[in-house]
Amino acid sequence: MLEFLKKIDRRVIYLCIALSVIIPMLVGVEFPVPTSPMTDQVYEAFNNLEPGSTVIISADYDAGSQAEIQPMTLAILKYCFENNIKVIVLGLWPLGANLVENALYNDKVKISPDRAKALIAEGKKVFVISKDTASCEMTIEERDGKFVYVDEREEGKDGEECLAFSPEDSYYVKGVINAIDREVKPGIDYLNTGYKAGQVVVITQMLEDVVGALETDISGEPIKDMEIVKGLKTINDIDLIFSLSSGTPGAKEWVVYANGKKNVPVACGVTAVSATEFLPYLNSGQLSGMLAGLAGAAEFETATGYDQGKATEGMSPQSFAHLVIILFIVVGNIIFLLEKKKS
Amino acid sequence: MAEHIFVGTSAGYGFVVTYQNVFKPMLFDKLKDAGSEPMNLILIIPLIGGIMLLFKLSRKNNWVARYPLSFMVGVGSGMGITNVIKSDVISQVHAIIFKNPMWISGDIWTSLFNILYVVAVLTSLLYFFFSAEHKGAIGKTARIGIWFLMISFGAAFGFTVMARISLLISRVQFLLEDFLGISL
Amino acid sequence: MKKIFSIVAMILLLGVSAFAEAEKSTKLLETSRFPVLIGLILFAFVIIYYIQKAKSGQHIFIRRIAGLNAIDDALGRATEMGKPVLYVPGIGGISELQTLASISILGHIAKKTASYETDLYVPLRDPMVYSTATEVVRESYLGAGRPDAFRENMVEFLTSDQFGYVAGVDGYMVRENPAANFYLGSFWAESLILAETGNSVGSIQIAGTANPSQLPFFIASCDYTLIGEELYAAGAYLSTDPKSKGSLKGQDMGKLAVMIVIIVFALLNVVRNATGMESLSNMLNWLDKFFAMKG
Amino acid sequence: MKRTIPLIITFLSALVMIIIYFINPAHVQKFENGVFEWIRIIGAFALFLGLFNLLISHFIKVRRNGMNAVYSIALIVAFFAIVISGIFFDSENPDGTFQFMFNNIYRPLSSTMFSLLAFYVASAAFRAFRAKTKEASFLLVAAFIVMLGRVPIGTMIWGKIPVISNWIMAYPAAAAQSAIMIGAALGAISVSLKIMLGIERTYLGGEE
Repeated sequence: MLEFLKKIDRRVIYLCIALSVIIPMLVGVEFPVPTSPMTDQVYEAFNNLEPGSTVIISADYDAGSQAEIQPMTLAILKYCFENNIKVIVLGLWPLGANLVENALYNDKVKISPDRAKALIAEGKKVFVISKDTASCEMTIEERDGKFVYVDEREEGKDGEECLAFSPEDSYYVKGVINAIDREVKPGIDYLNTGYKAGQVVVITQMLEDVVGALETDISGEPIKDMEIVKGLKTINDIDLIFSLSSGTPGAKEWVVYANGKKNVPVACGVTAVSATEFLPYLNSGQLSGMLAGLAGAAEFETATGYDQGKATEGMSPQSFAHLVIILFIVVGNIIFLLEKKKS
Repeated sequence: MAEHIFVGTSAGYGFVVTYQNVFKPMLFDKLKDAGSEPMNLILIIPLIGGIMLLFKLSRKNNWVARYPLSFMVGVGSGMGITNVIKSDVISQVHAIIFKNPMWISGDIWTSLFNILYVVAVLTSLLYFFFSAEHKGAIGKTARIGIWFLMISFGAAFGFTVMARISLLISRVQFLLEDFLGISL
Repeated sequence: MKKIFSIVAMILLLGVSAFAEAEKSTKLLETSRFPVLIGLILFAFVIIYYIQKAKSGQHIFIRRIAGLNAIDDALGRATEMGKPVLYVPGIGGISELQTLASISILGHIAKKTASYETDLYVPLRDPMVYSTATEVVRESYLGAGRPDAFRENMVEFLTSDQFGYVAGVDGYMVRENPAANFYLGSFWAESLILAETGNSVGSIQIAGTANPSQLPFFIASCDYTLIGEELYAAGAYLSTDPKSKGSLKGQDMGKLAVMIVIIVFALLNVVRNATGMESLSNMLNWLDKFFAMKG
Repeated sequence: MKRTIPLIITFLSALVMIIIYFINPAHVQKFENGVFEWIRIIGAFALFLGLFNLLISHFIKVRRNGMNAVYSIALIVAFFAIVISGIFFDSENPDGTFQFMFNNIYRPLSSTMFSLLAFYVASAAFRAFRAKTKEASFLLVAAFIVMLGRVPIGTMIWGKIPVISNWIMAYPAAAAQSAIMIGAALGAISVSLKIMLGIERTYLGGEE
């Protein structure tokens, strides 16, 4: 038995991990996600903002960490726009601001069937992923009082109308902007200023002159006459800075330079890898909250009442994979102890 | 192939973005306005500095790049010194002493936990103290420090495992949903 | 040189204050930030003092890091087994402090492998680190009196691609089956892959990094791990440059000061909270406000 | 000359930045922002350095290597296509093709490599993560609690697991990290001081 366990092929281990992720997804196990104090702090920080407040979102990440950070981006944008909070985006990493732009206009945002019906009534495009047809990007339409979608891809079913809202299907819209009730106007409610070269210097320059440091929006237009920046001078006119951070420059620099020098509240969403490094800042209050990895994103989704979120969906495979890994460590150590006894 | 095209594209993109975001608004547009705003002419200095930086590519004359480089490094370290002292030393020590005091009357648990916090900080700092041998009382205290450090590394370990799995989950979500069109 | 520096500094100080004085409408100085000034002056003084002391040739005591014994043991084992030693100095650039510390440890290890006649292999990811490492290893072999044992291909540049590099090192481990693997320097996601492969071929593994996210993997899967600052200290301990010893000592004194401040004031705060003594309370409240630095 | 003047520049610019920190921003704001603007402009030139290196290395590959030259040519062509279209023709919107490639090539590519690490974690968990010493056992136990406490299944196994996990993060882990942070900060400050005083000058590179 011992010999057998010791010689397990690594491919068997790989398979176990793959299955622990795939099976819970296919079976659709769902867990309620309880929140943790760190996430509650973030939620409080957003919840305490008056409607009309301005938040800076600093997109300090790129595609390598989008798996953990992008769900946070979606949930935060959604919360801000639903609650009438103005959002100014900048990126200290070259591709970060693009990812936020994607979250707003392109990424899949899942919604509940009820929400889908409401959005169709508003005239927005809603897509369906259906269990029967194994293809996606099908738009739902209302025909003769019935919600239908047309399946054009599958062979033999060409152009066939299917009845939407069977309980097994799931629904999504493209971009946060389509998932909310309000109309979000660029330049008034939302401003993406794109990548800002200069790393820490961008932050220090923003302390006294936000508009001057940001200067242009993502397409190169000057921002100084836009409505969203009216009355905005120093960083103290910003109500909260949220850094979506996966390295340097990122949340650490915002804490050290923006909070350290001007006492502006800074909160962050970080990859789980770097989460422990920020614990001292949470303890001392230099950070007003932290979302740590996919679990942090899921907890924020729970806190804001968005239960179709991508992060929440990921929590059941995450749970099982953790169990499997713990099991591996335990078995490995039992073998180790038994062998030590033998010799 | 796709990767190479992408590297080329994103480098080009970086160039375009920097042009639109730094060179055009901060340099060229302002130099053009120099007629009405003579102070803008001063921007010729960083322009020259930037060009000097490019001498780094030259084997023979790369010392020219040292001038702008030393300016950047100097500003960076001068700025870093003060801000890091404030955020990572003084604010930390201040919070340990005043924000989470070791004795809060009526709240024995928080008091105990805060005492534990102070002990953990002190013993961990002692572990990284290299001017005295780890023998006797110092050695024993530093050993307690290493336990606290290990617990914190354990937490980091748990978090890192979580991060790796999250990435796998996102890949699987993509494969199942976007590629195979399976509703999850 | 120093005179020039100090004169210019004086002029500048005067200049800046005069410039600032021109607008009298608001206060000139950010008095709330003075604690930083105090900290900065004290710390700068300590650092410079110890560096000067080290430079003037006085002995600076730094304890021998336990990890160095582990390194020597591992080298001894490799010699007994007649198998090669693998040294990975991280994937950081030459300007990274961790890399520099690692290079000075590499010098120590190369001296030992030279005198033990054990085979050494150092794969590199950064071209700059590659040329420095080659020099260091060559000099160590020369210093140990075995320049004949040095071969150019002991130090090899693999590729600058992160995972490509790891694949190369992994391949070496599986082929050559080294007796001892050293991973000292700056590591990222590859730490786990290296440590696991090394473990599967049964090498003794000694690691050290200051990247907190990678430390846990090394601690759990290697035989000995230099944690964070221990890596720098080991580097300074072995280094011939007195400045690194001096500044390490200065940092130690900084740590000592922090510890004393925490102990004294945390205890005073307890006394205040327990007794409610008024004068003490006033003093601590003032300090609390002073060091909170909320302008 | 080649070394002394840069050292003086470093010293002075660092000193000015330190002095400015203690002066009310109302007085020095213009000056400070001027400095930051300079840094951003010079820093942007540093980007050229990287680009030149990239392009030159691929030009060399094209000249040397017949087989793989196609890749390098593709890289160079892609670079110039974006730059020319971005600056000269379509200066309003550099996205277009870029955004398409970003979403369909880069985002999937860069996620894949790291997601493979999950498999390594599992295999290392089985073969390498051993409680060899008391210290390593502390680490593994803390890791178990945090791994369970951060995901919903922890609550189901035992309601107290998340509580313990949060406690670990708020007290022992945060405290130890705080000590590491203080140590690292002192190290960083001493390096900055050494750079400022010209004791540490590796950043200058090269010989005299």
